[in-house]
Amino acid sequence: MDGAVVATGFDVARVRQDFPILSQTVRGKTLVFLDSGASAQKPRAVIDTMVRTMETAYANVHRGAYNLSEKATAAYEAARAAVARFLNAADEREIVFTSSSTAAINLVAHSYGRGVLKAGDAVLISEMEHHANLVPWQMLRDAHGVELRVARVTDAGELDMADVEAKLEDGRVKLVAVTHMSNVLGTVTPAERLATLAHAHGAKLLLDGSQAAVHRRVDMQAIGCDFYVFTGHKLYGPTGIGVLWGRMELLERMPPFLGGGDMIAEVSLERFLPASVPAKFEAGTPPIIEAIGLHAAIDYVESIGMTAIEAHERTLVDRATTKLSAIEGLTLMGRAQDRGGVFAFALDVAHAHDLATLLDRTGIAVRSGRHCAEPLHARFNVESTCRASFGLYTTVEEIDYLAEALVKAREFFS
Amino acid sequence: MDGAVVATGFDVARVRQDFPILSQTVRGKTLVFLDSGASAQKPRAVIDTMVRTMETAYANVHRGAYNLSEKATAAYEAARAAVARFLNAADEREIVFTSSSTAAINLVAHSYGRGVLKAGDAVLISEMEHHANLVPWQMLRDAHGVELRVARVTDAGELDMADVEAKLEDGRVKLVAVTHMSNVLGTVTPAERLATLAHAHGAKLLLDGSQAAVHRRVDMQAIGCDFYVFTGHKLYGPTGIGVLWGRMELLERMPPFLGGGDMIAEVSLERFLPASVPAKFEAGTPPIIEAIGLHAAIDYVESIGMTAIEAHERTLVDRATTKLSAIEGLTLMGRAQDRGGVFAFALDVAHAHDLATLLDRTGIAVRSGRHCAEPLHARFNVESTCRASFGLYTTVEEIDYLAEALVKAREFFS
Amino acid sequence: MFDDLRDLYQEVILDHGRKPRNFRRLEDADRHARGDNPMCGDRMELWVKLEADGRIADAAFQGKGCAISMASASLMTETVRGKTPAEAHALGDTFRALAMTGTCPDCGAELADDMERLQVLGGVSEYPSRVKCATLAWHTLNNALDDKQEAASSE
Amino acid sequence: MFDDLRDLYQEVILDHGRKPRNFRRLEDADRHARGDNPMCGDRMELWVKLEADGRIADAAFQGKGCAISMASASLMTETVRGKTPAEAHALGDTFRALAMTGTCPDCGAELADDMERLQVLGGVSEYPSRVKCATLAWHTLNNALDDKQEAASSE
Ligand SMILES: Cc1ncc(COP(=O)(O)O)c(C=O)c1O
Ligand SMILES: Cc1ncc(COP(=O)(O)O)c(C=O)c1O
Repeated sequence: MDGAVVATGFDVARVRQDFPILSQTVRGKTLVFLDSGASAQKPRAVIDTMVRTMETAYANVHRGAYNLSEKATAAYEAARAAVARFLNAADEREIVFTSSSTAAINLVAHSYGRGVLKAGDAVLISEMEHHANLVPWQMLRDAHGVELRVARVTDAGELDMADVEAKLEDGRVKLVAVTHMSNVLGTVTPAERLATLAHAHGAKLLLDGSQAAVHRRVDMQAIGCDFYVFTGHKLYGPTGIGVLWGRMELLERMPPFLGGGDMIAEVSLERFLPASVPAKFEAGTPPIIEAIGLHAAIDYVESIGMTAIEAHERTLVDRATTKLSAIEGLTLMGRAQDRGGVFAFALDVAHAHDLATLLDRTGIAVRSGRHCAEPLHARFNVESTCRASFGLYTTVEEIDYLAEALVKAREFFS
Repeated sequence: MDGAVVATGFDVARVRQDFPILSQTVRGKTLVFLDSGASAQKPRAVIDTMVRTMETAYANVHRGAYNLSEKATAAYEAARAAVARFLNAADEREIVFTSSSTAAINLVAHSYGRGVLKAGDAVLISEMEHHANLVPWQMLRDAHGVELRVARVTDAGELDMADVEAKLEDGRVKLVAVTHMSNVLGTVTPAERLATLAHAHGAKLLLDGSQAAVHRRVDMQAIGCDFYVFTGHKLYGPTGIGVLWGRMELLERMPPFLGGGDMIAEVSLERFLPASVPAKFEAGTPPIIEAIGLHAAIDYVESIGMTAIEAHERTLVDRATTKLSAIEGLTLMGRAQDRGGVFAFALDVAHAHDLATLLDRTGIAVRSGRHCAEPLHARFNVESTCRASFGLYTTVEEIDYLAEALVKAREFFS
Repeated sequence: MFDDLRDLYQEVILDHGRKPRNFRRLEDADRHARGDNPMCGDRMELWVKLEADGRIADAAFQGKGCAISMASASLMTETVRGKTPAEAHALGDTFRALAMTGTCPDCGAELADDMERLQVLGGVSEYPSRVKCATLAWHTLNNALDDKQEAASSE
Repeated sequence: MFDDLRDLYQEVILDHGRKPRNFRRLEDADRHARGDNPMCGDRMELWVKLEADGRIADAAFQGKGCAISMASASLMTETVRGKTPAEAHALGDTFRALAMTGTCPDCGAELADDMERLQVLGGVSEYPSRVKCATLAWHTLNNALDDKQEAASSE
């Protein structure tokens, strides 16, 4: 199961050594971790940075006129700057730290949704959204009288752009909120085209980059969207940290979401005056250690290089497509042209949970169920699937091993 | 600055060895960390637990039918059980993990506030609230037409119980939300009496235990309140994790707050059905590593024993009261009977920020400003204060050193 | 590759999973309940017919889910026939203990025969995330016997 | 105990902090601005009177805050008198660089005299959280000269 130097010039064997957990065994078998799409493992650089912070430079941030707090504040704000560079944001202040992608989308749904959108306006999502980019808009619809429209997904698992356009036609859609990469189908959506289309119809565009930001270089200037969210734990960073990027002029127009310390400029018992962006959206003690850990994760990813990561992943995707397609009785969900390293599949003779348990016995960790995308499973008429998703430490050999195990599993259950 | 075995039988010197950061020097001086009220330092046990989790047992929780995810899920749920024991909650499911106290109070303000309270109902807070327990209620008032009442604080810095009672009189107050311990005055409020009083007038009681839970044993059965919140980073745990405890029957009646993965039982494009408590309130990937770290913090605190911690703190409070009261030109804010280790003060000849900078030069870390309690400073007619707050690693010698430094600082600025 | 998985997926389970017994609707049932583990997607409906003296005359179910949940429901419907509701509750408690711990210290002589049949599901205790698949049927039975309206769940 | 703090709190600063110069309202001011660092609570109001040719005839302020912010405003009002707005802006930029880095590489000969007087505040660079106290007055001056209505802030 050791990785080899693959054609891309990316030394996956060396990369694997950066991740302590990968040397674990599971019930006596080498761990083959194929659930990075749910949450990625953490490189030593991230772990060490968090430890160093807690051991040498920890205090609450902002307002502290003493050395440790100044150090912690500088590190926290350096993390913001690192995220801004990572996304190529125009201004660091456009980076708002939240606790997850879910929290970031809810922030927009509450603040932009209730504060800027009006009853009668519409929000357009798609059939392939993660629940995090579905339920907040259902709540907004129910609480605020905003219409919720859902763009179709084609049989190949791509966003139906003709349907998107048709649903934008009447100009009532004021916000398009879609995934940049499906966590089930692997589909990467055409971000730039979506931005152009949305803007042409008077709508803003929010992209859920929870998956995409891990697999691609994402550039706010190039894409031209208006909001972008991602989550730290899928990008090899800690849990408890997420990011909302928004255009300055939008963030400035939005009312605060959560109330508390640090988000106010002035407060009396009668009223409060919100602080400026981004403080306005960061109520209370932020995830300090986690933001600093995310900074280390971004540095780590960039030290390898997004281009190398993308190329490595293309190799994995090609191999997985070939190998999995060849397995009798296995149905792959989604076969988009532009896709990342996420494969959901069903086996004719076994329920997804039974299959996952079986694979676990061989050391392979895959997720089973509906992957927080129940409507998408309904769309494809599938009760549940197993999902293998890749990280930058995933090897071609692991994919071969998965394919082999699936063939054997089919024999086992037949 | 080394701690000695104090009268309580609590070996503070040994305790200090558990905190790697305490051996730091600041500009060549030994660190005297007196800002634990803003955020506490982390013992090695917490740091090691987080590292071990990331190195050996990390994966996303719930839904994962494979070994690592089962391990992570078990550890995450064990953290919930530990918090339930720590608070003596009747049922583990009453423990909701959030990202902070601030997030927990906002959850109640949104979900209970908009979902259960009606326009015309009133919420009663006090003049000594942290902004986290003020601004969310102002937002609720403005958005939902709930009246916001504010109970007075006496000149001694205690909650004016007669005023509380008067404001409950007409029966329109449906929720009392007050601090269990002031982060500025150190005042501990009479929790049991508040519960009895609130209930007698048909109101529920939320206690903001962000400070109190660190200094006292807090027992949900004994207090009889309805909601309790605290935050991990002040309890020697990681940032990014907070706790809401609520009575089962209330949590069950409350609508969800944030939408996303894991908080739904069923979802179609048309509608969603919330999951049961506590999943209903934990949308998205939770702060997994942080919850597990909080568990280690609770174990650590309990290994020392809340009784010993309380006794040690009483020694510190007595010493600080004596020493600080003796300093010419120094005004202490608050002199409540029942108080914890938080002291806010102003020096006649120096602005709080200048004083904090001066103290920093001697290695002493204190906070300066209004400590997220602007209305309280207005109430006491003070522009800003310095605040020294103690942790279980604070020593009597550190307090003496602070007093000495304050005397010298006064000379310096005079 | 999967040899050591035979402890969980014994032939009996695969067989009951593929061809569950008593997989039908009982039109003249006295009791009825639904079971639902939304997170894993296991779902079932259970019908029970009672004798005049309150004993279980017949039990049948329909539903969909993994092999474990189907096999467990199938074995349960076979095992509870002829039992009083109290006996069925007790058996369910013992089965849950088995599913969670893998051992059955409480298995007194009076439960020995039944538990022997159910023992094939004991391997599930090694797979914490799957325990709830095995116990859903028994939670559903409790709700049916207690005439509870809400759907049972073992999550 | 605080000997090495004399680099920050030099006697000049303590003196200006205690008795700020030009601490008054200018009734016939041509320009006016507010400065506000809400997080630290430093707050000031600044008035500027201009000559016919646009040079600064007089500058005065009122406000409250820490010694650093008061001393900086006091020193500023003394230093900018007689300067054109462009010169005042340039001086402010240089001062901000000094406050942030502690050094003043750009201090050309034409700024040398003024910067020498302001140099006493250079020690603030070692205290990142206090830099904004030192620069608030200069942000406020910019706003006054540019006739901006919103309150200036250096946070
Ligand atoms: C009394 C009190 N309430 C609430 C909070 C908010 O806690 P957090 O910032 O962790 O949300 C604090 C601390 O900042 C506090 O002292
Ligand atoms: C596409 C997508 N969106 C949103 C999320 C939610 O991320 P989080 O759970 O970290 O909030 C996920 C992952 O769970 C995802 O894959």
